[in-house]
Amino acid sequence: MAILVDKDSKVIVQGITGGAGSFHTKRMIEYGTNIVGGISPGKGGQSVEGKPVFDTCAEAVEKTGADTSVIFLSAKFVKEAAIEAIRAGIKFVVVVPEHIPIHDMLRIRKEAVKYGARVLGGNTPGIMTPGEANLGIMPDIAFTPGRVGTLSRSGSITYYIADTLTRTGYGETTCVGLGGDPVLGSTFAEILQLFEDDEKTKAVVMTGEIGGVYEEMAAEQITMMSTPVIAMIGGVYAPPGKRMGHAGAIVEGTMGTAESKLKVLGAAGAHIAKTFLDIPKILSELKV
Amino acid sequence: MAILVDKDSKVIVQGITGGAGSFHTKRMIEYGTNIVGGISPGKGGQSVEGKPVFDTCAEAVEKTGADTSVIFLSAKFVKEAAIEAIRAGIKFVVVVPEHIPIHDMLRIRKEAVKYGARVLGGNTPGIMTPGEANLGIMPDIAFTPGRVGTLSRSGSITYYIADTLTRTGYGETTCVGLGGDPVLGSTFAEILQLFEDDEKTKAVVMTGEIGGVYEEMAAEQITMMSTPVIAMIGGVYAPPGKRMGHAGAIVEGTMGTAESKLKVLGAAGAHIAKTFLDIPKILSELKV
Amino acid sequence: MRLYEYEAKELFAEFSIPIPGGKVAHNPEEAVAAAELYNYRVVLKSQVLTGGRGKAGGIKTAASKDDVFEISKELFGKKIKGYSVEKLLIEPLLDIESEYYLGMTIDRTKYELVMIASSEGGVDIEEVAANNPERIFRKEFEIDEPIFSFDGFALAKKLGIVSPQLREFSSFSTNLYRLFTHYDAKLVEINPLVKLRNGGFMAADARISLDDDALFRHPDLAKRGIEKRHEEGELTPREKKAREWGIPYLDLDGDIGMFPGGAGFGIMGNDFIHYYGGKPANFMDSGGGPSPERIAKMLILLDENPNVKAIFGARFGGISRCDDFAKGVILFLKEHGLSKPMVLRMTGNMWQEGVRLFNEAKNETPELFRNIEFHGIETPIEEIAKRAVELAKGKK
Amino acid sequence: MRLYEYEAKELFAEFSIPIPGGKVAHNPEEAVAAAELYNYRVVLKSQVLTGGRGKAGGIKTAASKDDVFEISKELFGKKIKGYSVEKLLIEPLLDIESEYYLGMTIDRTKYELVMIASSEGGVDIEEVAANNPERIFRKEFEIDEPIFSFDGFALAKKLGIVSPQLREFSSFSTNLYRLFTHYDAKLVEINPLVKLRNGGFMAADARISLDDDALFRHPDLAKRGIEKRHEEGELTPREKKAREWGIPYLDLDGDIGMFPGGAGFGIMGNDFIHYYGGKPANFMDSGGGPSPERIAKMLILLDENPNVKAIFGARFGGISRCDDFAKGVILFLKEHGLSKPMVLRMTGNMWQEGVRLFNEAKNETPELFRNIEFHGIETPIEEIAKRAVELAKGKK
Repeated sequence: MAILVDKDSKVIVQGITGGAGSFHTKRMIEYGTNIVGGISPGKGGQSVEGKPVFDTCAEAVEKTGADTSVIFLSAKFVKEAAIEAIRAGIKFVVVVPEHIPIHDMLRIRKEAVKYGARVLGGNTPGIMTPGEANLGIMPDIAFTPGRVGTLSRSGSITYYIADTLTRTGYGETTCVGLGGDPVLGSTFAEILQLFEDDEKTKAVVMTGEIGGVYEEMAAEQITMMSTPVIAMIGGVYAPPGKRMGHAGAIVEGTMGTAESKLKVLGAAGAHIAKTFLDIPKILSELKV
Repeated sequence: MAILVDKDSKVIVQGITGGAGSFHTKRMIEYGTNIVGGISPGKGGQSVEGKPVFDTCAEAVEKTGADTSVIFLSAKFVKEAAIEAIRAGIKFVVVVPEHIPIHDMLRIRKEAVKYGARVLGGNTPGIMTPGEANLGIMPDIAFTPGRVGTLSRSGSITYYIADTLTRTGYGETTCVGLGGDPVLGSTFAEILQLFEDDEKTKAVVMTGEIGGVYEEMAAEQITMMSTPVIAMIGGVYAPPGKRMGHAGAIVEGTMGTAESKLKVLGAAGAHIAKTFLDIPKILSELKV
Repeated sequence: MRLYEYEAKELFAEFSIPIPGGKVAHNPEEAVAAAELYNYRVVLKSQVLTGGRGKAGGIKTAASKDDVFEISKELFGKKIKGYSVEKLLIEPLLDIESEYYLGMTIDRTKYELVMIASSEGGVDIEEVAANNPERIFRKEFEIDEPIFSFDGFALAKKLGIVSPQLREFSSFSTNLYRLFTHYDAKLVEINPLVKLRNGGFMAADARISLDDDALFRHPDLAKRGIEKRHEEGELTPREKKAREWGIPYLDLDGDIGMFPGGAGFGIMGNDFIHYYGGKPANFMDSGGGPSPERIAKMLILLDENPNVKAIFGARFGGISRCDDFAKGVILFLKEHGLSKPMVLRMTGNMWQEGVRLFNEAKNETPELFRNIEFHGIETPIEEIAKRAVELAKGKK
Repeated sequence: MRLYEYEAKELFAEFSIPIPGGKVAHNPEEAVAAAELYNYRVVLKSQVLTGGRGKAGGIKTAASKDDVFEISKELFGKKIKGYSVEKLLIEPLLDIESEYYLGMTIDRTKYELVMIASSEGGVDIEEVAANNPERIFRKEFEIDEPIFSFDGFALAKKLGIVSPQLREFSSFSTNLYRLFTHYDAKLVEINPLVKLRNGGFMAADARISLDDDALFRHPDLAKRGIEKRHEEGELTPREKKAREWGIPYLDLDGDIGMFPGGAGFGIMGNDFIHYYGGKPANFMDSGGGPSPERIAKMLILLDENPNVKAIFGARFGGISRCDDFAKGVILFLKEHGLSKPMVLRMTGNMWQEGVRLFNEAKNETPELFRNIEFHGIETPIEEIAKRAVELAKGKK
C-alpha cells in the first residue's frame, strides 16, 4: 500500500509538449509510472513518448480513465489547468511550477474542496511511491520501497531524507513534496492523516522550515496519530527577517520561527531530528 | 394554516423610511401584519409607525427575531438588499419593486438556494394570508379567510380572483403574487407544492399569462398533486409578437403562447377557467 | 433592448471578437466612400432592429462603385418589416469556407446562463434545434462564475473544430461570455461565425439584446449612443403620442377603448372582451401607481380615438391608489370631457376616498358624468366587460 | 512586494478611498513648493519600504516655510533602518478627532481573505491583537466572492460607528476589498483611518503589499513605475553583484562559502554547518534548473569573497540536472579557477553523466581539480558539512 499514487494511478501530464513536460514525462515513464497521456490544447492528436496528447482534460479522462495529473506549465497557466483537471474528474493534481499567484491558489483550493480533489504544490518536486510511481521531478536514485513516509516543503530535503532512509534500510512508502510556495494546495495535517490511515507506513518524517504556518497547523493532527512522527525544521540559525529565496521562508512574526515550530511540534508528540542522521537513530529507538 | 406567512411571521420592511415603504408599512400594520421593524442603512435608531429602524438586517434579526422581509427599494438596490436579508437568516423575502436586472435576480436566486430561503418577485404585489398577514401592496378589500389558495404573476388578477372567491363564499387560505418580472424568485411549481402540503387549502387557482415559461414548468408538479388546480391564462387573444407592457408578456416562440400553456396545463390535469366567474363553477363541481 | 448590428460589432471589438471591419453609411455617397477601401467588393447591410433582414431583401452584395451607389440608394428609404432603413453597414465581402453558430442567453427555467453552439451556422438556429438537435451543443454556467479557456475548447471540439484552430475558435466563447456578463446581456449571438478560406474566424453577423433594467450600470453605453429605444416597427400617430407621454400603448383593430389598471389584467381584460363578443381598440398599461395626470392622459388617448365606440374601465387599487385614480378621471372630465360612453369599476386601496371624490365632483357638475356608468366591488368585472361590449354595439 | 506610501495612496485614489492629497518631493526645494499649497502646515513623510518610520524619526510636522526647508533637508539623506530617504511625501496636516484601523490580508490556514478592523488605529495592530483582542473584528471572504455594502455596514457598526457616518465609513471596506482583489494584494492596510474634526474620514497612511507572482496580470502598474523591486535595506557590494546576475544571495558573517542546490536545503545546510561548529559566509539559492553559466557565477561569488575559507557544495539533481551542474563547475574551473578548498557532493538526476563529465575534465586538466574533494550518494551529506567545517579551520 501507499498513499495518493501507486502503480495503478492513471496519470496525465498537463503541458506534456513543453520542454520540462516532455523531459520529465520520459523520466516518469522510465521509472514505471503509468502515464496514460498528456494535455496540450491545440496539439491534440500528437503523441509524446508514445503517449497520446489531448486538447482537454475531459477528453483525456474519457478516453484513458485518467485520475491523476502532473502540471508542467508556466505559473500563469496553472490556475486554469488545475481547475480544468479537477472539473474533468481528476482527483489528484500535482503542481510542479513555482510562483503561482496566491489568489490563484486560493481559487484552486476552493475548486478542489468543492469537487473532492487533492492538490499538491505549487513548487512541489512531486510525489514518489518507490517502485510504483514517480510524479514530478524527483530523482529516482534516492528512493527504495520501504516502510517510512516522508513529507516536506522542499525538493532537496525530500531527496536527502529518502537517501538517508534508503541507505539505512528503512526505505519509503510514499514521499510527498508539499511545495515551497506561500499558499499550498495541501497541508501537512491532511497528508499526515493519509499516512496515519496507511497500514504499510510505520513512521512519518515531516520536514518544514521557517516561515508560514503550515507546520504549526500539523500539531493537532500529530496529537491524534498512532503512527510516530519525526519532525525536522530548517532555519534554526537563519538570520531573522531576511529573505532566503523561498517566499515561504520569510519569517512572519514569532509563529513562523524555527523555534516556534519545533516547540509546537515537540509538544504535540513529534520526535525532533536535527540532522538527517538523527532520523535512523530515532527510528531505531522507536523500533520501526 | 396557511403557506409562507401567517400571524406569527416576524416581518421587516427593507426601505421602511422611503415613501412607498412607510405608506405600505402603515397599511400592513393596520391589517394586523406582525411588522417588527425596518431597515434603512444610515437611519438606524429612528422609528417608523412605531417600529424600530435598523442599519442592517443582521441587527434586525438579532434584536427582533425577524424571519420575513418585504423590500420597498428602487430596483438597483434590490440585489444587495435581498442578499443581505438572506445571509442574515431571513427565510422569506418579498421583492415588490419591478424592473430588477435579470442578472441580479439570477444571483438572488443562487443565494436563496444556497441559504434555503424563498424569494417572491420582483414586481410582485406581495402575499396575503387573509386575517393574518398582508405583505406588499395588496388591497385588503378583496380578501377573506377561506379554503382556496391562489397564485398569479399579476397584482390585479390576484385581486379579481380573491374578489371572486370572497364573493362566492370560498375565501382564501393564502394569495401569492409570483411577480411580473421576466425572471422570478419562485416558480409556480414551487408554490403549488406548498399549497399541496397545506391541509387547509382545498383547491388552488393559478393564473398565468402569455410569455415566459414558468406556467409550463408547473405542469409536472400539477400531475403529482392531490389538491385540485384551476388554471387561467391571459393573452388568448393577444396579438402575437407585440409587447404588452410586462416584459414577461412578450411572446417567446410557441412555448410562451396562451394556447401552449393552456394545453400543457390541461393535459397535466388542471381545470381551465376562462373568466373569473368560471372559478366558483368549477369549485362547485369539484365539491370544494 | 436590441442593438443595431454595427453597435453590437463595436462591443464585439471591445471584447476582442474579430469582426470584418467596415463602416456605417447614412446616404449613398457615404456608402461609396466606405466601400472604396475594399475596392467596392462589399456587402451592404440594412441596420434595422429586426431579424430576417436577408430574406426581406435588406442585405445585398456589390462588386463595383456603381453597384454600391445604386444598391445603397435602393436600400435607403426601403422598409423592412415596418422599419425604415436609415443606416447601412458597409463591410468587405468575406471569402467564407464554413459557417458556425455561437450564442448565449439565459435559461430562466434553470436560473443559469447558457452558451449554445452549432456547426450549422448562417441558418435559423431554432430550425436546427427542431430538426437536428444533435447538432446543437449547450454549456451551462452559474451566474457570477467565470468562464475558462477549457470550456471554450470543449465546446469547439464538439463542433468538430480540430487542433490547430481550437485555440482561436474557443477564444470566441470566452470573449462572448465576458461581453455577455459584463454588459448584462439577455442574448448575444454570432450567426454566422465564419471560417475564412484564408484561415481565421470572424463574426460575420452580430446580435445583442441587453437588459433595459440594467442599463443604469452601463453609463458608458449611453456615451456611445446606445440608449433605451423603441424596438418595434412603425408607430401609429397615437402610439407615438402615448410614447411621448410614457404610456405603454398599442393600437388594436377593435372598437372598445381599454382603460384597465395593470398589464396583467390588461391582457386578461382583452380576452374577456373577446369572450363576450367584442373587440378591443387598444392595449394600455397604466404602470404602477399612476399619477392623476397620467390617468387623464390615458383617457385622452381613448376619447380622441375615432375607432373607439365605448370605454371599458377597471381599477383595482394595489400599488396604485383609488383616490389618485378618481382625481385623474375627474381631471380628464373637467379639462377634456368624455364623448364616449364608459363603464367603470373601481375598488381596492383607498376606494372609499375615490368614491367620495367622485360623488363630490358629480354633485358639483353632474353633466360631466352623464356618459359614465359607475360600479364598485359589488359588480363582477365580467359584467363590466359585457356592458362595454353592449355599449360599443350601441345598446343603451 | 511592498509599495511606497505615495504609490499605495495613488491606488487608493483609483478605488475612491479618500486620501489627504499631497505631493512627492525629491529635494528640499520641491518640498517647500509642495508645502506652499497648505500654507506650510504639513507633515513630511519619508518614503521608505519599511515600517516604524515614525519611531525612527522619519515623519515630521512643520508649520512654516523655514521649517519645511530645514526638516526636509535633514530627512533627505537620512537612513531609516538601513533605507536611505530619497523621497518625501508632503501632506497637509490633518485635524484628527479619532483613529481607526482597517486592513485586509490572506488567511493561509483557512484559505480565505480576511478583513480586519479596529477602533484602535494609529498604533501597532499586532499589539492591539495581543492585548485587546476584543477590539479587533474580522470578516472572512471566500476567494472570488464579491463584497456587499452590508458587509461594510456590519463591520463599521462593530467599531461603534453610528448611523450618520455609517455609509461613509463602510465605503472604505468595500473599496479596500475591491482594490485588494483587483490588484492581487497580499496585504492592504489603512492605519490610521482617521475621522477628521470637521467631519469625514480619510486614509492618513497607506500600506500595500502585492503578490510579485501576479504582477503579470497588472501591466498598468509597471506604467506607473510600480515594478518588482528590492525591498531590503542597503546591499553589500557582493549582494548587488549577485542581484545583477539574478542570484538570490545574502552575505552572512561566517567563513564557509555555501554552494547548495535549492533554497530548502540551503536553509537546512546553514543549520548543519552551525551544528558542526562552523559559520556560513552566505546564503545562496541556485533556483530550479540552473544553467552551467549560472552555476559558474555562483562559484565566482564565493571564490572572490575574502571571508570565505572553504566551500561547501551540494547538488541533489531534481528539476536541476547533474550534467548541467558539472558543466557549470568545469566552466568555472577553466575560466576562473578555484582558490579555496571545496568539498562537493553530487547525486540525483543525470548523476552518471555529471560524473562522466567531471572525470573527463579531470583527466584533461587534473591541476584545476586539486582543491576539490568529490563525493557521490555514498557519503551522507552530514559528512560533507563536517568536512567543510574542518577545511575552514585549516585542517587538511
